[in-house]
Amino acid sequence: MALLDEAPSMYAQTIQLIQREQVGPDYHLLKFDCPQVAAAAQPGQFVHIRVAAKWDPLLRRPFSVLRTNEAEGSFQVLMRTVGRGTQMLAEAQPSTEFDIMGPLGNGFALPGPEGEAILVAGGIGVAPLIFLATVLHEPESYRYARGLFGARSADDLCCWLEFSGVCDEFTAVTQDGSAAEQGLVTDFLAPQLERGAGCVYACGPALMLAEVARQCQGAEIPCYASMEQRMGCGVGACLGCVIPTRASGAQRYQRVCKDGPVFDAQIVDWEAIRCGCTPG
Amino acid sequence: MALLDEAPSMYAQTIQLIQREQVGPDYHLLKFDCPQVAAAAQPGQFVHIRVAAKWDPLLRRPFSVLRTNEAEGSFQVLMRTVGRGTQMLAEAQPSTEFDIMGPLGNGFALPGPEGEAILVAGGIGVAPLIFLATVLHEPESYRYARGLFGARSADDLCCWLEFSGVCDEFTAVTQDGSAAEQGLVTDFLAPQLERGAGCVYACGPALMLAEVARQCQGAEIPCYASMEQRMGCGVGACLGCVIPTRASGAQRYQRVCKDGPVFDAQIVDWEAIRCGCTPG
Amino acid sequence: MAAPQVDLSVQLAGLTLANPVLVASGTFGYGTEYGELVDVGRLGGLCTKAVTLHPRAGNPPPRICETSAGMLNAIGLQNPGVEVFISEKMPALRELGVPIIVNIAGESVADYVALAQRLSDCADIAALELNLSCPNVKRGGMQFGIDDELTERVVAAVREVTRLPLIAKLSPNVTDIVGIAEAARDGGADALSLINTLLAMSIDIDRRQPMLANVTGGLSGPAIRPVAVRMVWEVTQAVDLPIIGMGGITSAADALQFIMAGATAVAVGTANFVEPDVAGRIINDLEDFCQQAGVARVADLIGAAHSSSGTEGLQ
Amino acid sequence: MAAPQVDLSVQLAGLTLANPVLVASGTFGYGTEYGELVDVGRLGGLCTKAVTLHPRAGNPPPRICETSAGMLNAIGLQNPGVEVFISEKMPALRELGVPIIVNIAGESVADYVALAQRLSDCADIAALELNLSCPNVKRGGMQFGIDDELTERVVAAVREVTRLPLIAKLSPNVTDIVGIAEAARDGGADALSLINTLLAMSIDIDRRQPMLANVTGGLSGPAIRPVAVRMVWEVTQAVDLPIIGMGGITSAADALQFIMAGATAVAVGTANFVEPDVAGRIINDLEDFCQQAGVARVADLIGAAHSSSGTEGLQ
Ligand SMILES: Cc1cc2nc3c(=O)[nH]c(=O)nc-3n(C[C@H](O)[C@H](O)[C@H](O)COP(=O)(O)OP(=O)(O)OC[C@H]3O[C@@H](n4cnc5c(N)ncnc54)[C@H](O)[C@@H]3O)c2cc1C
Ligand SMILES: Cc1cc2nc3c(=O)[nH]c(=O)nc-3n(C[C@H](O)[C@H](O)[C@H](O)COP(=O)(O)OP(=O)(O)OC[C@H]3O[C@@H](n4cnc5c(N)ncnc54)[C@H](O)[C@@H]3O)c2cc1C
Ligand SMILES: Cc1cc2nc3c(=O)[nH]c(=O)nc-3n(C[C@H](O)[C@H](O)[C@H](O)COP(=O)(O)O)c2cc1C
Ligand SMILES: Cc1cc2nc3c(=O)[nH]c(=O)nc-3n(C[C@H](O)[C@H](O)[C@H](O)COP(=O)(O)O)c2cc1C
Ligand code: FES
Ligand code: FES
Repeated sequence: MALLDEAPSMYAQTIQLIQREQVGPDYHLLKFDCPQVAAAAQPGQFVHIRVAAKWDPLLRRPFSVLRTNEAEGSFQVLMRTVGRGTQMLAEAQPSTEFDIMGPLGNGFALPGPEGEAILVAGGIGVAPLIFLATVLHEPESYRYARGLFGARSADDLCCWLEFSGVCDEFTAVTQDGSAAEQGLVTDFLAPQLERGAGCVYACGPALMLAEVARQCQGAEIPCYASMEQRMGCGVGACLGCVIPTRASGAQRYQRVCKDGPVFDAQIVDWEAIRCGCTPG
Repeated sequence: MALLDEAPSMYAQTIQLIQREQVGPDYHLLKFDCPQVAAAAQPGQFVHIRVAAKWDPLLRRPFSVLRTNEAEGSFQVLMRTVGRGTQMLAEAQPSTEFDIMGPLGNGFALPGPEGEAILVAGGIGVAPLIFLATVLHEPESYRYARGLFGARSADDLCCWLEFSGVCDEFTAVTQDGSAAEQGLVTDFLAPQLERGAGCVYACGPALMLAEVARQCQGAEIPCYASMEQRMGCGVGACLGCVIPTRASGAQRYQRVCKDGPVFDAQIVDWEAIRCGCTPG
Repeated sequence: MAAPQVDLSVQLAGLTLANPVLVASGTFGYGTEYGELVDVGRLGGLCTKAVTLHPRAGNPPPRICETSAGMLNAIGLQNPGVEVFISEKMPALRELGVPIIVNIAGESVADYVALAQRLSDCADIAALELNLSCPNVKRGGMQFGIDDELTERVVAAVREVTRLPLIAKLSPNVTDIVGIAEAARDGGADALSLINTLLAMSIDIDRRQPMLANVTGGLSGPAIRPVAVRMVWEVTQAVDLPIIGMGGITSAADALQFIMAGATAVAVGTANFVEPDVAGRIINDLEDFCQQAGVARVADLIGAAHSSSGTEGLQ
Repeated sequence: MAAPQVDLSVQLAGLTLANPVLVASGTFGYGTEYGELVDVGRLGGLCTKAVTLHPRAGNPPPRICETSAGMLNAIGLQNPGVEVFISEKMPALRELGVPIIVNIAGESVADYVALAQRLSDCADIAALELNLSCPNVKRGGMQFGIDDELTERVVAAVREVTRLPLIAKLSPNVTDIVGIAEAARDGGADALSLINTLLAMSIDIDRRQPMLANVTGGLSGPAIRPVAVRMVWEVTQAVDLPIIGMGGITSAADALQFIMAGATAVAVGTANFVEPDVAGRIINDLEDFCQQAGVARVADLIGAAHSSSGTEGLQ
């Protein structure tokens, strides 16, 4: 199996949506029946969902795994409605069947035994970090976790209770001050870094990630960022989902679906990303 | 209003499917809530239904009005599942909304007071003839009606009870003999024509219509045929749905949606149609 | 706060259009077929079905078929000829109160010239759209629009005989759309219509024969939109003529893609068959978009996507 | 009654393919990315992502976006270069047990020649597919495929240095696909691949800039199928070379359109992204179709839609 381009186990199958819960004006929790993904998914990995049985909309949509329930054989995603595909999912009735591929991508590298973990979430980027915090909260893989969650407004601080519940410390921030502290989540990162930490994990808008990476580099604390890009295949075949990196000095493009979605922030070419190569 | 290319009243609106009943392996009766069409539709007219709210499948699908219920403000169509659009309609849940345009087309010219009417239906072509027979059955527009209904097999003799119930005489025929008489419906037309009639109305496959037209011409009995063609606009604008005719000698193409779907069989160029210009 | 007034008007080939949304030739008949389903008076303009010098019966059926997010047509320019057009169609068109753009098609340069001459005598025609791009006829049609010398020649010949604004409608079935656009400009066109349909075909696998009696037909609808936007974008960069952009427009968002790519106006075609009042909806939504984006005049958005430059890549 | 055995094999450029269903270049990586999701061994053949002489970083992101029944891509030929391809990708490709068709792209005739020479030394390559049609690179790429002299020149030059079967992959972005196909034949191509993507673009109206960093990209998927079928049909009539048909294939019905239009084999591209095992499903369904239609050999269906002639029209 060494031939398979180090393919980890991934599945393609037709599964049922078993629960749909609206958890904010634009947010839904979707639960799917899928023992394989439930058993295999790691924090940071994603599933690639075909939103229509026919060829329109054409491409699959990627969503991070929010949590798994191995006993029940299910997994959940937290979804923000932004366009056509997410709209269709937001309206899907339980028992509707969907084709999924997953779990895909590399997932977060768990922190070493030393030091605390800082989890920085922006908006819908909270999804994979809730999964990560849940794992860090379990006795066998316990690490002290400090959560930071920023969003535009109270409406977008979605699932903050779930997030804070699995963090040892927790700070929430909104840009408009409609809930919790006012400001950008990155405004609240410096004091956390000053206290020291073993590792920072971040997921959210590209500009937020760039700022997190900058601060972590200054503080010399390792940082892992989960990146987004428009996707075709989801498995590394089409080269459609790349971001610019500079691993070992050389500039190149790496695939979010296969080499990521989690990248060591040090190798991401944040300058190029600031120029606008993230999905719109 | 004379400017409007003699447009009869037609409506475009979003209406609800209020009842869906499977009436054969491939057949469904669909009832829609739509007072306007219920009030305006004449036998032979059709509605043009957008099967998806989005642009896929792209084009609308035409269906004859099977019956109207003015009191209830509803109308029905009898639909045979053949491809993607009809499949979607066959699976639609009551209360689903559809965009429709209608009633469209010219409808059957009612027979003069003299003579009996013969109604020749082939397969799904029974739909507009049930509507016509219903009208001929009403006291104020009563004409003695003899119905002939042919289909491939018993399964396709769909709604034959509804049809026979509104005819004064009735003959059913299947090609495979799985029900009623065996043969082609046109095999049973000659004796009917010999008895004389005021007018023949036919709807069904093109080759059947051509044969009905041939026999009627021989018997010198007026014949009206309801034709099919793939449709774009449904209102006469795109010129996509034509059939070849030879009105007053000159060959030309006329629009099924606007100049038809009902044509005087004498002006249809059956030779050209036999060469294969009907939808597949 | 009352929403600020948005100016939807645009200038095109000497015409002032109340808004940039037209209906495309061949998809709206002669303006009356949709009856009361459409408030035609709201349209920015109406392009008629192609008119030829003599009546044409058109192609045998089947003439259309559906494809993925598109349709094929091979109507073959069925029309009653210019004389009947003037006597029987123009009176009703005139009443609509919107700019009438007459789409003309010929088999020879002489045909186009004769048509232009005849129509120049007819009142209330806002402009002529030269259909150099019909893929569905044996003679003329696309043959003009795929050759730059012929394009220039026919436009120049028509230019000599009419003062009506001339809009050259180009075929997308070419290697170099910019070259053809330049030829139309050099011939004296006042504006360009981009694009006509893509030459295409479909096969009925059960009957093992082409879906259309004409074998090939023109592909239109949402499927072709990205090709059309690209051509508008390319031509805008090279040729300083206003463009009517079309191909697969179904929404204000689609229309804005064309406008931001450089089109001054847009035309809605196939979508009319599915939603007769789609142009009216687009006009409303364009106004809303401008209001929300704080854009005072829709004309300010023409070519807006050209200003930002692409990201620099590696190597 | 046992269903009769259907012979799915086809002959193409001296190769015998177990069935006519390949996967298209650039949509199946180097054969291993889909892992166990696909039984690659069942494919009729596999076309690799384009290989160039030197490594290429490709275009900046965003590189793809969705359109109506289609997608745009501007990957820009990202690949590790021919040496790494041979040392790191070929070993795994070899193990798959299906004909491997290596897609090559150059910026000059010399590049194509050097690539062909280098790959001719490498065992287990079934054929070379000359990508004369990539719309997403500044130099080379489509520039070859839109010019018949260049097409003939590059094919002839490669022909001289290799005994591998040569498949010329043509660009649809041309006025006259038949002329280009004839040039490829005259240069010595053994087969043709039709079609690569249509040059297209999309605009992000909120950001007022192109959706792709490269501005334009190639349109693929169901949207382009009717254009592709038409080109296969036209070329079949004029050029006596086997054709690999592609463009928007998602089902056996789609594949059969290409085969009945004249293609000897077909390739599935974009659909792999949506349904990784789509080729396997198509192979099964092709077999079923033949069984039900009483067709003993799928090869008997090649060009089947050409036999019947179109209906005669009026006038
Ligand atoms: C690795 C990864 C994990 C993700 N996890 C989540 C999650 O847990 N919850 C969640 O709500 N969203 C998540 N997203 C974003 C989500 O995939 C998009 O919001 C979604 O694809 C939008 O689809 P649409 O049809 O509604 O939007 P449209 O704008 O109609 O989509 C058009 C196309 O653009 C792509 N696209 C649009 N926005 C994005 C985006 N932000 N990122 C990538 N592709 C995009 C779509 O996939 C589609 O191909 C994730 C994205 C990635 C790459
Ligand atoms: C005036 C008229 C009245 C009709 N009345 C009825 C009716 O009462 N009940 C009924 O079941 N069917 C009726 N039909 C046929 C019905 O319109 C088609 O069966 C239906 O459009 C098939 O759609 P589809 O998506 O399932 O098939 P697909 O094959 O997927 O359709 C593809 C395209 O071909 C067109 N098409 C396919 N078959 C036909 C056909 N036979 N006639 C016209 N267009 C076709 C479709 O509209 C669509 O544009 C009528 C057709 C016409 C023209
Ligand atoms: C049924 C039909 C008939 C058409 N007839 C003409 C015509 O007569 N003259 C012309 O210039 N274009 C004609 N066109 C092309 C359209 O005007 C338009 O350029 C093309 O369809 C692309 O726009 P769309 O995708 O919005 O339909 C026709 C298109 C269709 C679908
Ligand atoms: C993401 C992507 C990458 C592609 N890369 C190549 C390539 O490297 N070489 C090539 O010849 N064609 C390439 N193509 C074109 C496909 O091989 C195929 O010709 C085209 O996509 C049409 O088929 P489809 O509609 O089934 O995708 C690529 C297509 C896509 C979508
Ligand atoms: S989505 Fe295809 S390589 Fe990542
Ligand atoms: S469907 Fe458009 S003219 Fe009949």
